Order: sequence, then C-alpha cells, then structure tokens
Amino acid sequence: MDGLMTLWQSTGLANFALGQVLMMAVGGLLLYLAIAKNFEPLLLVPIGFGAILTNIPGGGFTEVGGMLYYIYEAGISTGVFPLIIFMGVGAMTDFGALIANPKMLLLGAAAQFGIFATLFGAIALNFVPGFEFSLQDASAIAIIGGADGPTAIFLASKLAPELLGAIAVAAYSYMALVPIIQPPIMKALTSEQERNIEMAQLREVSRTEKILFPLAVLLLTILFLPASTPLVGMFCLGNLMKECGVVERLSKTAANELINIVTIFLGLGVGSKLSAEKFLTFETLGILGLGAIAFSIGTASGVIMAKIMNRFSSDNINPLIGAAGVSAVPMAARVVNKVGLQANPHNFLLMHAMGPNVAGVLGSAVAAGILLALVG
Amino acid sequence: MDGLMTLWQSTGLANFALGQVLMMAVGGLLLYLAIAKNFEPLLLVPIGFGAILTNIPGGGFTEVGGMLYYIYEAGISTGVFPLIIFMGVGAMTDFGALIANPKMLLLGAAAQFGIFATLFGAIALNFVPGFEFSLQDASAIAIIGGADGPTAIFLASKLAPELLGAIAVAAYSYMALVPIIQPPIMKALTSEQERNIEMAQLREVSRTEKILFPLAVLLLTILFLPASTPLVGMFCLGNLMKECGVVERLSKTAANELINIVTIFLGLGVGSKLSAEKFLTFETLGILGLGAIAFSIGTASGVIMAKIMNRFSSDNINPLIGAAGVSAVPMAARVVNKVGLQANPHNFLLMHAMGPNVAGVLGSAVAAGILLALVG
Amino acid sequence: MDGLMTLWQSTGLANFALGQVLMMAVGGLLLYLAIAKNFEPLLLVPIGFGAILTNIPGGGFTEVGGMLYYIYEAGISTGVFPLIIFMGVGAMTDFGALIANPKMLLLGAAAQFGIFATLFGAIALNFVPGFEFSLQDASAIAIIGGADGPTAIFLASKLAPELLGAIAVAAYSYMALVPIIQPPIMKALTSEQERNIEMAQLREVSRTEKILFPLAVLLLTILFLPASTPLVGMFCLGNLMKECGVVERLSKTAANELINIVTIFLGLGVGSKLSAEKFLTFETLGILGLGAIAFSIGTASGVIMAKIMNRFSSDNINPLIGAAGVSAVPMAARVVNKVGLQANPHNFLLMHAMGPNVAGVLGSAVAAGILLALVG
Amino acid sequence: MEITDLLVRSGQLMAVGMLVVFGFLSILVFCTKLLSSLVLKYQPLAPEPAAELPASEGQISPQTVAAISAAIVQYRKDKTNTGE
Amino acid sequence: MEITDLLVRSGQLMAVGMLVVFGFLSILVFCTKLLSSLVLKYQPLAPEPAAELPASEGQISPQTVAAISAAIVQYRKDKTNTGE
Amino acid sequence: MEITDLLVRSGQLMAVGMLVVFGFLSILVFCTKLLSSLVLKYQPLAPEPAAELPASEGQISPQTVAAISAAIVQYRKDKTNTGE
Ligand code: NA
Ligand code: NA
Ligand code: NA
Repeated sequence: MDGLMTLWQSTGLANFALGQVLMMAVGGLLLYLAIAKNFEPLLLVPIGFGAILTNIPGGGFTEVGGMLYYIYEAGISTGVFPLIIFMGVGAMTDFGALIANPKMLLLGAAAQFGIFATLFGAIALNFVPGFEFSLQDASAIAIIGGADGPTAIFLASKLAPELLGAIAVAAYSYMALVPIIQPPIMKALTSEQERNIEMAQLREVSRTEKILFPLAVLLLTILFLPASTPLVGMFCLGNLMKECGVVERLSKTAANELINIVTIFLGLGVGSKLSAEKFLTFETLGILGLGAIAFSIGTASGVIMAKIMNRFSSDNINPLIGAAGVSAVPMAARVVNKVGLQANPHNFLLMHAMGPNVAGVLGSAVAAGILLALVG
Repeated sequence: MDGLMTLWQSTGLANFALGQVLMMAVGGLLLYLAIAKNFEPLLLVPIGFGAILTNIPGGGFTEVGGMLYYIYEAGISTGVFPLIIFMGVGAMTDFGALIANPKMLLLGAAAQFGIFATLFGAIALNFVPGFEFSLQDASAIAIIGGADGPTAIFLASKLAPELLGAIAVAAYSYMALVPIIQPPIMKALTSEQERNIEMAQLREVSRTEKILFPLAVLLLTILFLPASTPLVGMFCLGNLMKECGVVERLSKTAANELINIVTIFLGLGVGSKLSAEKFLTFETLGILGLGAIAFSIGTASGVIMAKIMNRFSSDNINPLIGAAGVSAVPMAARVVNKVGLQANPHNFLLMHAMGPNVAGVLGSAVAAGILLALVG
Repeated sequence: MDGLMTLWQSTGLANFALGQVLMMAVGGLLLYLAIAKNFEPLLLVPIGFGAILTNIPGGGFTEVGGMLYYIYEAGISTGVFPLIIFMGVGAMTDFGALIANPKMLLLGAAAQFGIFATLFGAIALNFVPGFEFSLQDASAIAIIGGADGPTAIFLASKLAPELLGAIAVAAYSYMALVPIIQPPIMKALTSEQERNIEMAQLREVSRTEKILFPLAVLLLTILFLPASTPLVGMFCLGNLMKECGVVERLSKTAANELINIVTIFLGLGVGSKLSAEKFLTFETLGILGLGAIAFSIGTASGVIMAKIMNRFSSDNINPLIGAAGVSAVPMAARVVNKVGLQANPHNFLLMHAMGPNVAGVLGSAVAAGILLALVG
Repeated sequence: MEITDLLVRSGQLMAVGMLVVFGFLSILVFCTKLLSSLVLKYQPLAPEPAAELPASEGQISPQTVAAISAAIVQYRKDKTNTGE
Repeated sequence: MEITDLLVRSGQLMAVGMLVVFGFLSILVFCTKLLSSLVLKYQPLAPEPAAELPASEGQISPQTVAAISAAIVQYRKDKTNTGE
Repeated sequence: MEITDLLVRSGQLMAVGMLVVFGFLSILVFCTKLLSSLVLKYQPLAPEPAAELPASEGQISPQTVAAISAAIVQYRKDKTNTGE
C-alpha cells in the first residue's frame, strides 16, 4: 500500500545520513558521561538528549515550528536563558569568604589568563590549514577558559552562534574534568612545603557587608565595564535577593524552580546547535583542544599568582587555592581541598578556596565584557 | 450622561449573543463536572474557566492583545505546551511493570484500534448531511480514542485547530468517564472464569533497565517513526531524567512546578477554542459521539487482544487488563483493578494493569505519529 | 593601545549623563527603602534593581536585544504579567470575611472615590504650566488610589505606558506608607467612642459559598462591566482554584512559584520604564503628589462611608474598618487593627477589616474597568 | 481639548464612575446574600465533627507513636549505658 | 474528494496504522526483552542490603532521639511543676 | 585580514584584557576593603546571642513537647494494654 511506502520513506532508517548517526552517538556519549560518570549531569543530560533530538532525520525539531527551534530563538539567541541562570547562581552564591579576604579576587583575575592566552592560541591555529577562526570565533572559544557555563553560552550566542554547541559541550565537559585536569598542574607548580601551608581562619562577615558587596560589584562594573553588566548585573541581583533577607520567596524561587526550568530548556537549546553540519567539523576538534589548553593555563596562572602573593604578602597563602580561580564552582574548590589534604591531612582549604572560586566567576564575567566590548 | 450610555452599550447584557450564553453554560458545566464530580479537574477547571472567559461579549480575551490569544499562540499553536506536559508525565511515569512484562505492549497496540476504527467512522459520518470531515479532521477526532490529553491536543493543533476545543473536551470528559464506559464492555467480553485469573507476580526491575528503556523507545521511534519523535522524545526525556537519578532537581521540577504552570495555561488555551461559532456546531455532536465510540472500541479491542494472548501464552493473562491499554493513566488501571476485585476479592490486578496502561500512552503517541506522517 | 581607548570610551565614567546618575540614585533609594525599611520589598527590590540596570550608559538593557526589553515587551505591554500576578493573588485571597458580611463591599466601593477624585485633580493640575495630562494619563495616575499594584500596572500599560514607571513606583511606595498615611486621617474623622465600637463575630462560611462567590463575581462582571473581566476574571480563576479543593497543585503553584517568577520579571520590567527621560520630569512630581492625595481621599471616603453605614445599619460597624477599603492587602487591615487596639485593647478588628480590604481589590478592578471602557 | 472641557469630562467620569462602582458592588452585596441564603437553605452548615476531631485529638499518627516509643526505649538504654 | 474515496483512504489508513502500531510495539517487545537479558547478564540484580537496612531499622536519627530525650526531660519537669 | 594581523590584534587583546581584568578586580579589592572597614566602623559585629541561642537550645517547640507528652501517655497505655 501507498501508506506503508510513505511511512517507510519517512523513517529514520531510510533517511539517515552518517553525520546524524555520529551526532546521535555524541549525544549518547554525553548522556553516558552525565549519568554514569556524573559529568555535570544537570546540563549534559538535556544537552545530550537535545543533540539526539536535533539529529533525527525528519524530526524537524530545529526547523520553524519545532520545539527546539522555539527554545533556541526565545531563550538563547536573546541571551535570556543564560542570564536567568546567572541570576539563580547568584542567589546560590555566598560571597562571605571573598569579603573576608578580598585579595583573593586577584587569583580570580590571574586565572583569566587562560582565556586571553587561548584567544591568541585560537588565532595562531589559523596557520594550520582548515582553521579560519575570526576574532569573534576565537573570543567565544577562549571563554571556555572562564570555566563558567552561562558565561560561555551567553558570549557564544553573541559572538559565534554557529560554534555555540561545541563551545558549551567543551565548557561543561572540562568543568566535569577539573578533578583530572587540575591536580597534575597544581602539583607540578608547587613544592610539598607550599602545599602544606596552613592559612589563617577567615573572619566572620556581617549581613550588611554581604548586602552591600553585590551592589559595590555592580557599581564598579557600571563605572568601568558596562559591557559586563548583563552578566554581572543579573548575578548581583540574584545575590542581593539572597542576602537582603526580605525577598526570600523570590530568591528561593530563583535558585530552585526557576533555574531548574531554565536549565532544562537551556540544555535542550544548546543541544539544538549540535547538528552534524555544525559540530562534525575540524573546528570542533580545535575547540576541544583549545578548551583543554585554556583550563590548563588558567589553572597554572592562578597557582603562580598565588605563589607570588604568598611571597609578598604578610599572610600565609597556600598556592593551591590559586587553582580555584578558574571558577568551575564548586568543583575547583573541592579539588583544591582534596589536593591540600593529600599534602597535609589537617589542612582544610575548602573555605579558603571558595574566595578565589567565586572571584573566578566575576573574573570571567569581566573578561566576557571586555571581549564583547572590543570584539563584539 | 454619555458615560453611562457608553458603559451600557459595552455591557454583557446589551451584547450577549445566544451562542455565548450557551457556551458559558458549557463552561459552567465543565466546572461543575470538574469540581463536583471530580472529572479530570486539573484540566477541566482551567478549560471550563477559559471557555467562560472566551465567550464574554467585549471581553476580548481571544483577540490580538488578549491574554488567551497570547497563551494559545505561544503555547498551543506551536505545540510547546502539550510537549512540556508530556515531558512532565514522562517524569511521573514508572515503566517498571512494562519492562518486567514487555508483552503488555501488545495490549497497548491493540487498544489503538479504537483510533483507527473511529477515523473510518468519522469519514463514514460524512454520509450524514451536515458533516464534512476531511481526513485531517477525522484523524484529529479519532485520536480521542488514544485516551491521552496532551497527545490529542498536540495532534489537533497540527491537523484541525478549529476542532481542538471540542476534541480536548471530549478527550478529557471520556477519560473521566472511564469508570462508567469501560466496566460493561469488560464484563460483556469476558467470562467470570477469565476475570478470576490470577497473574504471576512481576519480577523486580533494575535501575539500569529503567534508564535504558526510554532510550530504547526513543531509538526505535527514530528508526521507524520520526513523526512521533516530538511526543515520544519529550516523554522519554522526562522519564530518563526521572530514572537516571543524577538530575533529580530537574525531574522534580518537570513533574511538579513546570507541569502545573503549563497545565493552567494549556487549559486556558484550550478554553480559548471553545467559542460559540467553533463549538456550537453539528460537528461537535459528531465528535462527542465518535469519542465515545473510540473509547469503547479501544477498550473492547484491548480486552479481546488480552483474551487471545491468554490463550496462546504460557503465562496466565487476565483479559481485563487489556482494557487498560487505552491509556487514560492511571484511571483505566484502577478500573481494571476494581472490576477484577469484584470477580475475585483476592486478585489485585493494579500492577499488572500498569503495564498495558503506560503501553497505551506509547501506543497512542505512535498512532499520532502515523497520522501526522500520512495525513498531516 | 587602541583597545584601552575603546574600552575607556565605552565605560560608564566616560558616558554618564546626569539623568542616569540621578535615576541610579532613585533605584538605590528604592532598594534602600525595600531592604532597610521593608517597603513592599517583593516588588521594590526588582523595580529598584531594574531602574539601576535601565540607566547604565551603554548597558543596552532596554534596547532591542536587551533583557529588560524582552521582559517588558513579552510580559507588561501585553498585560500578561499583571494578570498572572492577579491570578496568584486570587489564589491567596480568602473571601470568607466578605461573604459573612457582604455589606462590607460598600466600603470597598466608597474608597474608590480616591481614584475618581484624583482623576479630576490630575486634570485640574493642567492649569499649572508644565503639566499636560490627557484623560488617559489622568486615569492611569488616578488608579494609584486603587492601592493595588497589578491593577495599576495593568491599567497604566494600556492607557499611559510612558508613565508606567512613575505610577508603579508611587503605587507601591504609598502602599508601603499606609501605616503612616492612614492613621492620622482615621483618627481625625472618628471619635474615640466610634473607634471603640466592637463588632459582632463573623459567622462561619461554608465551602460551597466560597466556591460560588468568585463565580458570582465573575458573572456580574460579565453582565455589567466586561472591560473589568481580564483583571476580575484572572483573580476569580485563582480564587476558584484555591477554594474548589480539587486542583490544589495548580492553586499552590499559582500562589507560590508562578507568582514569584512573574514578580521578579514584573519588577524588572517596571524598572525598565524608569529611564531618566521618562521619570525625571515634572509629571513625576505631579504623580507622586496626586498619588498621596488619592490614598488620603480613598481612606477618608472609606471611613466616612463606614460612619454612615454605622448610623443606618442595625449592626455595629466600627468606622475604622472603612480605611481598609482602599485595598493595600493586608497592610491596610493591619493598620485598622492597630489603630483599633490603641482605642480599645480588647477590640480586634483584623477579621472585620479583611472584608473591606478584599472588597477594595474588587472595587479598584471595577474602577479600572470603567476607566478602560470610557477612556481607553 | 481645553482644560475646562477636560475638567467637565473628568467630573462626569467621577459621577459615572462612582455611580457604577456603587451600583455594581451593591448588586454584588445583594447577590452574595442571595447566594448565601440559597446555599445555607439547601446545604446547611454541618458540624463536620468527623473532619474536625482528628485534627484536634489525633494529631499523633501511629508511626509517630511507634517512632517515639522506639526512641524512648533507645533513650532508656542510653541512660542506662551512660549511668545517668 | 468523494466520500467513498475518503472511506477507501481511511480504510487503508486503518490497515496501515494497525500494522505499523503492532509492528512497532512488537519490535519494542523484542528489544525490551533483549535489553533486559543483556542488563541482567552483565549486571545481575544485587540484593542491595546496605541500602535497604537503614531505611527499615534506623528510622530514628540521633537528632530525633536527642530531641525526644530532651522533650521527655522537659515533660517530666512540667509534670512535676503542675503537680500532675 | 592576514593571520599575522589577527595575531597582533589578539596579542593586544591579551594585554589589554589582562590589564583591565587585573585593574578592575584590584579596584574591587580596594573597594571591598573600604566597604568592610566602613561597615565595621558604623555597625560593629554584634555577638547576636539572641538569634543564636534559640537555635541551639530551644529546638523543641511547645507543640512538640505536647505531642510527645501525649505520645508518651499513649505509649504507656499501649504498654499496659498489651501487658508488655
Ligand atoms: Na572563571
Ligand atoms: Na492510548
Ligand atoms: Na482598591
């Protein structure tokens, strides 16, 4: 009968292109990493699933009228979803450790060298035939070194939407790989003695300081780097709602239901950029390689900065905490703590690493603003 | 004064058309059924209320700029709302009973005969003067037999938007009437002895099986029936999020706050299609009649299939559980349990009926895909 | 280097206009009032923060592509956000006290004189050079006297979008100032003896009455004032969902997560109208002044109406409860209770004041409908 | 439009508005009373003792009792062990 | 289109539809069985006693015990005071 | 643009970027210190004993005590009844 023929001609079996099969395998791999290996599952489950849906021959998910098309257009190309996520992250962030020891901000600054060195590296890769990264592309790739998902997605959606899928996948994958990438670098750059350094306990921070801090951050961003205000502003809004204590129902919703809803759709929307023709390219290999370099350089520069600060500062600073400056909250801080405990079982660095860790979030939002202002 | 006159001319009293009064009565009836008779209240409260709002003379709810207009255009004509609901339903569904006894899928297949027989019946109704159902219309009407609200709304929004209101009302009303429609059919088609059959206890199902099952379902849908992938895909995403155990905050949000929010708006949006000129037609009577037939045929074919399977299978299969194949989760499974207990007070069929019940959801999503591919 | 120059030219420092600095100070003031003085923080925190973001030179929040632009266009200019808030407020409102003593509705009616007198006053202000309020402007300003945020935002978005920021700020500020504005007026208009009046305990109200009441309100609105049905309809939907008892998961979501999410965005969207060129005008001063007058007149007319009713009614009516007729739920009712306790430490008026309080919400939604129908 | 014209119109608006607000809410007063009397006629307020009592009396579920009982046993054991 | 033509088409749809529904779900039956056998082969169902036991035994957390102990002390004090 | 041109530009970006990141965050270090000193000057950290104590001591609300008391009575009755 005709009907069976029509159905057959519409099946995946009859229409599969190799690229789609490969991309479904990539989606499946992301699901596997998320579920079995616990690789940033909150993002990689929806991204991986979105990648599968995107590559269904005849599924139409990313065509006008398709679910993923609407999600991407409404939430990602407008930049709204990453900003809402950033507000929710702000509502979950405690700046206490950073306010108690503001010098830690310099570690968050140093780790951004990973971003700018990678930008240089991405352009240098153009000498290899097959790569033709523009400055916009290179900037969006380099932000992987910021180790912050929403920042990477926000910047990529503005500077290089066609690379967004690969960039987001690289960013979240390397964030999950922080416990593997960072320790060798941390150990190579520090002596046993340095890793043993114990740090003075952090002072208590008052509620007023916690309320004023996000406003101070916002004010400085307004004064010096307006291009960062979308990211920094939404982050500070979330943090202010959390700390001010009078809008608890808003901050709890922002940090729970709202961020959860948006995370599902953000993941699916990112997945919609994982089509074969966009992902199965030479560039993606370059992006994956550059992302690993970015993380490594960021880690190294954070550690080196911490060593310098330890030398010139009156307080003891364990250089390991510099590695937390890449952000990847809270994974990087936990890695610091673990490596510290290996050297000295009584040395709990977690709280000390939270300072550079959240400083890294601010640092990469600042770096993203610089790139937007100069390259966007 | 002029003002009073203007106000008077804008009142409902001065502008009521008979059709609007009747449709408000229909809305009121739906509210009554939902609240006093517990007829699928989660949907029928917003649908009934939406019907009232839609028919307010001069209310402007469904005109450009009106609340219901935006809801319908953003969420229903795009298909996004039913798909989000389906994701949430997936995040609430336990496939354990079906994985333990996969043959039950055949009962979910058999019950879809209700859909295709009704499609034939709807076309046959064209012999009656006043009916002029196209194949698209007939398909959208027939899906009522799938006994699944989001599937019916999704298909109707694609194939016959002008009939969507009547189709959704019929689908949810008959789902609420399952305890009245099904038992006589079930009893007529089975002997006392058959209704007494006890079934072997279901084996335990491992977490890995539960994680892989939605992926297997998705894979087969991709291979053989891409047109079903929007529905099946979102359902499987919800189920995977639930079962994988690593994104609990996402699956809980999908199964609670997100589905609740979307349910309110889906109901209001469906109500926006209950205007007098669209609902008070001869077709609506046909749709209501065909819907009842669809449910009945689906129930009957499920039971008959179960009888056949019981005869040819090595295991005992109580034919009553075939009735759960129409889906209408979990109402139909509860009806099966109740009718079973009437025959044998020690025979708890609930878990055995959950298999065909969730199989029915997959079955009607598959049938919807077939209709979309061949008629859409 | 060029880059540094480009960055410098993009900074806030290099681009600040005086108006923007002033508006940021206004935003900061709103945050201060919200956080330190507990002025309606749920709204004024996002509004104040939105005001700051809006006035960032080069921030682009309110330009096409900016976050606040999308929020305003999607949620406020369509009227959808205030209506969703109104649904949530309905799902939090208990009409029990009003059903037990329906005469209280007349207090809610009297207090609306604050609206219409202010409308007259706003037009009269046109005699002062520099003011040129149209009837639309004057109506949107007058609704501040309704003492209900969503109603004011909804009406302003329809009649005078360019004044929306100032109107919303005035409405919420005066609602927060109710404990300061109302008591002197209440005391001036009542004798010690009147403030001492104890009222008969309210009868119990059945669930059926509570279910039918929102439907009766909706029906009358449909019959006599369709222009009020968006506001009244959504309010009644929320209340019906709460009272009917069969859709608890929907009403809880409407009254919690959904209203919280929308409140954040509503506040940011209102803030997006607080740009220097729209807010730093002579009109804003007029709006702030007129708003204070509106609240005062509304309070006074409520109290006077209560005095009249006390004289002609068989029951004792403490005139203080008339002040609750302005709405400002539940602040005004609490103020009534407090002033009553000052006169008579054993006289708890809170429950009696809840009747006029929720009546005031209906009253201002009715008034908004009248203005929409006659001026819109 | 002249300001005086606007003033006249806003005066009319005031009159019409207050008239309609009072009229509307008066009708609502009447309807609410009617509604309540009809409801109370056909469905008098039941004392609902079944629903009230458990809330006031039976606040402690069997599980709670069981848990507490166990806790008491545990508590006594601990007390014995620590020689309190 | 003539009604009879439509009827023929809908009859075909019925046949094709039921065929595909049964075919599809039959394949799914087969795949599910295959999947289960593979899973059970490589990952036999463990008894998982470690995860079950605490839920059945240790329902009462140390905090609960502490709280209840304190409450009992409090309760006794109250009883003494009120001379119950 | 030639790759070498791009390289030069990206080198400049690196320099400017790191300069600005460090500059910005250094100013933030300074401002945070300033902020903290101002806050601590005008609003020294109170010991906040009132807010801390109840959390550590008064974890058991009167209702809990009442419920537990009732449960104990219930428990004793049960014990008596079952002749434990
Ligand atoms: Na970072
Ligand atoms: Na079905
Ligand atoms: Na009011």
